[in-house]
Amino acid sequence: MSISNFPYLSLLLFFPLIGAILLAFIPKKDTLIIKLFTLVWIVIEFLISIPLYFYFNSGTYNMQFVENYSWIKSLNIHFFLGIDGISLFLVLLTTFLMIPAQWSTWEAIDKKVKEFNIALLLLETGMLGVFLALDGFLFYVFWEFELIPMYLLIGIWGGKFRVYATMKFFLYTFAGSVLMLAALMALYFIHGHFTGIYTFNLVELAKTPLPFKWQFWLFLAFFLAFAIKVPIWPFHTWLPWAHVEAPTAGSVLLAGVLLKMGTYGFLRFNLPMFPDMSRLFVPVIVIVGLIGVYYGAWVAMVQPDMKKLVAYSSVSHLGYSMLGMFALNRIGMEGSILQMINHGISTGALFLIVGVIYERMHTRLIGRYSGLAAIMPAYAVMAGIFVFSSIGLPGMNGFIGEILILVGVFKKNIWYGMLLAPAAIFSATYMLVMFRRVFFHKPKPELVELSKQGKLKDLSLREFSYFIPLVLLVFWIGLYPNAFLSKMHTSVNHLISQVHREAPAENISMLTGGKR
Amino acid sequence: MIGSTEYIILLLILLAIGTIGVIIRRNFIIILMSLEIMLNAASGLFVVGSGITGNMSGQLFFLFAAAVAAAETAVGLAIAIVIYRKKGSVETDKFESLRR
Amino acid sequence: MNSPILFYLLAFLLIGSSLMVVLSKDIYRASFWLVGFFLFFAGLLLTLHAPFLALTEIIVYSGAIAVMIIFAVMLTGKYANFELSGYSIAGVLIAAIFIIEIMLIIKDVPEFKNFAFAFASGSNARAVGISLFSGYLFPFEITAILLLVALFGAVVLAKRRKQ
Amino acid sequence: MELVVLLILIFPLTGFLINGIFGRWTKPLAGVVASAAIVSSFIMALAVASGYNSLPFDHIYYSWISSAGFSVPFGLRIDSLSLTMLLVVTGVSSLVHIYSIGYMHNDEGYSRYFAFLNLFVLSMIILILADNYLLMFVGWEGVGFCSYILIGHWYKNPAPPKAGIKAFVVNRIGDAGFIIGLLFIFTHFGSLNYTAIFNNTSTLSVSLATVITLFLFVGAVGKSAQFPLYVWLPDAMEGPTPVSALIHAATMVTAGVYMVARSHILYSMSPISSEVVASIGALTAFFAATMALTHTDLKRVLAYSTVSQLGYMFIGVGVGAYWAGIFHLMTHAFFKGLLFLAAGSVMHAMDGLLDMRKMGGLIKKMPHTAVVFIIGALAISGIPPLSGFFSKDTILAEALKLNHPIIWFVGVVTAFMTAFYMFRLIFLTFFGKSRVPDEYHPHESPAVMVTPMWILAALSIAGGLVGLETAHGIPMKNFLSSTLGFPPAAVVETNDNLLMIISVLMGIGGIFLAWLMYIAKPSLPAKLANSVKVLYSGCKNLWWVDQIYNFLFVKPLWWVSHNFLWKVVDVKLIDASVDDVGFLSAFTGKTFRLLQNGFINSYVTWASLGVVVMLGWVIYSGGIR
Repeated sequence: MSISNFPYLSLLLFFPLIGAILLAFIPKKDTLIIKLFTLVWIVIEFLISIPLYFYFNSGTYNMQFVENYSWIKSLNIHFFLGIDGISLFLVLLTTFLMIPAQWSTWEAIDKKVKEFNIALLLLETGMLGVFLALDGFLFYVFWEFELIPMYLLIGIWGGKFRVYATMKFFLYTFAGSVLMLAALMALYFIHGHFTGIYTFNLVELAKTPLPFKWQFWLFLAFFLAFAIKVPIWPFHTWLPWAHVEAPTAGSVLLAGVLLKMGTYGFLRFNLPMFPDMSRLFVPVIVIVGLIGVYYGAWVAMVQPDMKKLVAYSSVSHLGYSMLGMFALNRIGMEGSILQMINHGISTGALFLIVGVIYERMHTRLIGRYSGLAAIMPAYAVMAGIFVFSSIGLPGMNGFIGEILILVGVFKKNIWYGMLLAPAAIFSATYMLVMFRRVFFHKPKPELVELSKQGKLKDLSLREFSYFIPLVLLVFWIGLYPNAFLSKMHTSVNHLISQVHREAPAENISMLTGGKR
Repeated sequence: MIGSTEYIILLLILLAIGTIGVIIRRNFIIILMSLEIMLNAASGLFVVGSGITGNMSGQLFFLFAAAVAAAETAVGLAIAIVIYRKKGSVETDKFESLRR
Repeated sequence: MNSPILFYLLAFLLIGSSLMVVLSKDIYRASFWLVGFFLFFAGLLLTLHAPFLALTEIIVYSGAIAVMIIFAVMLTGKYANFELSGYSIAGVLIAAIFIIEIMLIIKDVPEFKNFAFAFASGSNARAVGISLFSGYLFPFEITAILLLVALFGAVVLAKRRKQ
Repeated sequence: MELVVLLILIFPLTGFLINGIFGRWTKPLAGVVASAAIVSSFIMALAVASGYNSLPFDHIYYSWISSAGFSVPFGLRIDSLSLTMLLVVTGVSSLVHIYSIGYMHNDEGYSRYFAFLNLFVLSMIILILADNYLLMFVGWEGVGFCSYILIGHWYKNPAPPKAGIKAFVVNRIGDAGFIIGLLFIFTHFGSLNYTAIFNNTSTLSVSLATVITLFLFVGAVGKSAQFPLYVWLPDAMEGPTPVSALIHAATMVTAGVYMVARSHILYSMSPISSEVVASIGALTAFFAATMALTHTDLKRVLAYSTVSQLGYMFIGVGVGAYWAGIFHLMTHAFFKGLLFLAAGSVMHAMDGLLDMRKMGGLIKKMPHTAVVFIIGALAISGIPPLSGFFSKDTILAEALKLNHPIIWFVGVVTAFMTAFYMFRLIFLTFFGKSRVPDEYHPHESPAVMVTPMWILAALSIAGGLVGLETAHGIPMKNFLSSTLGFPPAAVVETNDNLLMIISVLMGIGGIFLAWLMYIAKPSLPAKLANSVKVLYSGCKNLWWVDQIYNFLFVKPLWWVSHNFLWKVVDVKLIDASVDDVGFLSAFTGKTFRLLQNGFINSYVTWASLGVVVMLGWVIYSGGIR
């Protein structure tokens, strides 16, 4: 590639960090310059990430734009960056979602604006680091690094119970990632013991599957760490809290990107490195995933608080993504990755929608609203688009992901597919019921007189402008998904071939009693 | 003939008595005294040890222990005096400001 | 020198004096018993053929430490009190179990009937001096500093503030 | 040719975009723009129809989804079946659009209404012209979405949005079944394309075919409001009447019939599922007719009659006479659309009143609507020479010929009931003494509403001729069988004109009974009602189906998820256990803090306790040796 020797990814990675440092020099009080500077910086970051898409060679599955400098020689840890079909779109999603996230908080955040924006930029570096790092240790460093700004975002600028929520979020995820650290170390030594190469290099580690016994424990440890992050059903209770208390930008990024790290972790660690276990654990994960899908939908149906509703819908959507992933076939996998991107866009947008009225009315309770369509028609249309995109209306992005996952799961096992298909009914119910309660019926008297006082204005130009790119993306994926799918094919094929490898014969399969 | 076991048993009994002294008595000075007994018993064991192994370091250790005991008692008593001056008594249950 | 009678006598005296220190109502009497204890302990060291140590014991313990304690006793008022702390039952119990455990353990410790008192031949002081200044010179220096620090500490602590 | 076909799609799309985005500014013209879009699309359809001998036309415009092994192109296909549907859909919708200009005249959601009406027609056309099942599904859900929006058009009052959600969710239940059928097809055939599937059905076992067709039929039941999932159609009457006319009479609800007809090869391969289709059709026809007997709301009666007529179509398609089903679909689109538009004009005149008990003798005030209404009623009751007679009679004849006597009998009885409730409606609203409360002053609707009605009336009359027995077979039958294939030979020997006489008699009998009860002796219905008390109240309360569904499904699901799933499982079990872990560490911290109580004695006690315990452990583990 023409720009192969140019340290492209590290520029992409550290550009926000530089922004954060420069931001420190701007005086605290002129907030407009701070906001403007951050926005411009984020937009430049997005522009930097766009060539990634065009220069990406979808022919080969191995890593591209690779940068590999040795970092800690003694432990053979490298500063190893690279992307492939799987992480390409997650990186683009991150840089893309940062723009509406930051732009939506121009009015919302008034206290400590400078620190807020610095935290946002640090968060961006952390997130990008997780998706770009190909060295286990570096992955872990960025995995922890992005927790801190998120902790601050929720903790300082959050809602009433922010301290409880952020503490819970931080400790819960931290417990998972500590487990992951232990597993990483174990992996490092076991892999070294069996193959003589002591390395954290993910590509290297994925080459030789470990004996069965070790695979079991390592898979379990990584599974737990990522299950908390995804979140998979039993480990999800931190999500509604974190979302309810997070500021809009925090929610958008939390739902849009942070949750994808969990699923991405599965794609980088669990599936390629522990193939036998991934195949063995499919029924377990399918059951948990199905519970997650239905549980998320049903519980979302009864939530009084809009953000909690959308949070539980994320549990449901990511349950879909997990099912697609563990169908262990190419269609399901591509559906799962596309579902991650769709979820990032539609749920991120839904949080922006909730943010808009939260800014005006300072309440998220559905009961307090009614008949907004009459008062804010443009807002109602925008909300409608994203509600229907998250339901999976054909012609929009949600549908493509769902169909691919359904086909993948169905190919894997007819019964799983048949159990999954009716879930779309419930995902429609809770969204439409919320939509009706908030937007239809006569507006409440207090809303009417609020709009008379000019408090309930329709979408301002600023707000309108950060929704437009999201709407375009929703319809672009809906009508022409091949722009995204074509880039994934080779990487997904490689991953699938990795998952279906047999572990070396000498490991007597502990669990299946040697019935291999 | 007196073997090493009798010595060890004696010294350990003394150690036990010293411990009882520290635990039971409420008076800080008495605690210091019983502490001295314990220290003495312990260093005695060293001497017996050096007797068994024939290596001189045991006895030397007795000397060092003695020096440390002296230093420790000095500081202990200084504290006792300061507490007495502040609290008016040397009872251990009086000074429990650490509780809160 | 190490006839059994002497040993048992000293043992009895030692246990007696230490019990008196621990259980006496009056601090005064306790401090005197403590001095006695140190002296009997010096005797015990003699039976262990360690005359130099016995002398150091007399000088350091009964000479310096006991005197200090008596000073402290006088400074802190000498009313007699014999209250047991809240943990007395626990203390006695623990000591009893401790002693039983020693008995159980001690039976497998090898019996050294004839103490090979290698240094019984030459003078104990000489042997101590040689090894002190050859192998243990460094600890010796450190102990000196320790004593100095303790000295300053005690003085600074006990000095009467001017408020 | 490709461009022409694409234009059929592009016109409604542009209509939608213009009205949708620039709605506020194009308010007065919205109706005209929308109707122009649909009419031009109709003209394009005619252009395609003119060159119909070059059918079937199949063209792939771009590859929509091409994931590994699952490639779905955006391809359109026109053959005789989709051409008929296309003409019916675009024709009727253009008439409805023109009618709506008048009907929705001073509605403040004017441009939004026309935008989504155009989008609806677009999705319907996609559904019809799709050349693979997934694209059909796109149209399938798109139509559901538009019906949700259009039913909930007057979102200010509470009922329409609820009805909209009910429609969308019930459709979604059907769609779930449809998707599963679709997945079965894909896993077996490796592609969703019609031609690919229908060319190698030999590999398909009968049992798999039955499974596929049954699941697809679940989708059809959801969409075409058949027995278990019909509850949403009567509620859908909350929407504006032209919407009901277009969506809930002519186009959307017929999608299920079209789908079954389109996959006729699969259905003919599995006798069980066609039996299921026919019997569900018959059951729904009869059941819905009973509910229409006693209803007093003008539009609801028509809604139940639609459900019942759809039952007829499914009988036709179920017994194997696919062309008869489609033929009835076409004629039904004409006369039912007409009836709804007429009902709309009555409603428009009585500004929103629908209760028949407050009407009567309107013929004097609304002659056109009345006459047109009567024509529609005659057509639906199957009185020759109108279209209803031909299509319904053929279905019944085919049913009997293909040895489904019970279904034939149910069909005949339902025909009698249809005639009865239709003319009950006419006598109550248009004849007899006027019970109109004085504040209403009904007047004839404007020309822009009446003309489309007259056109539809003409079609209702002439529509049947296509099904007339001519020298070389029935033109409609030959035309459709190029795609649907000829129905199997008759199994049971019947003589056709006897059948004709029976069905005509049924029609006239129904009319006479209605005349007897509502004009001659108005007291008769009351007497009859309390003589068969239970049956009457059953019909009156629509057999409590809605209440049963609510009681069995909606309420428990809501209760379970609220009290159990959320409050108990989520909050108490999982969340609480996470907090307990936090509390645990806090608790242990608290207890050990108590140890630091400042007493030296306690410290030493604990320390020596430690020594004792360690010694004990040494002893326990075998002493020093």
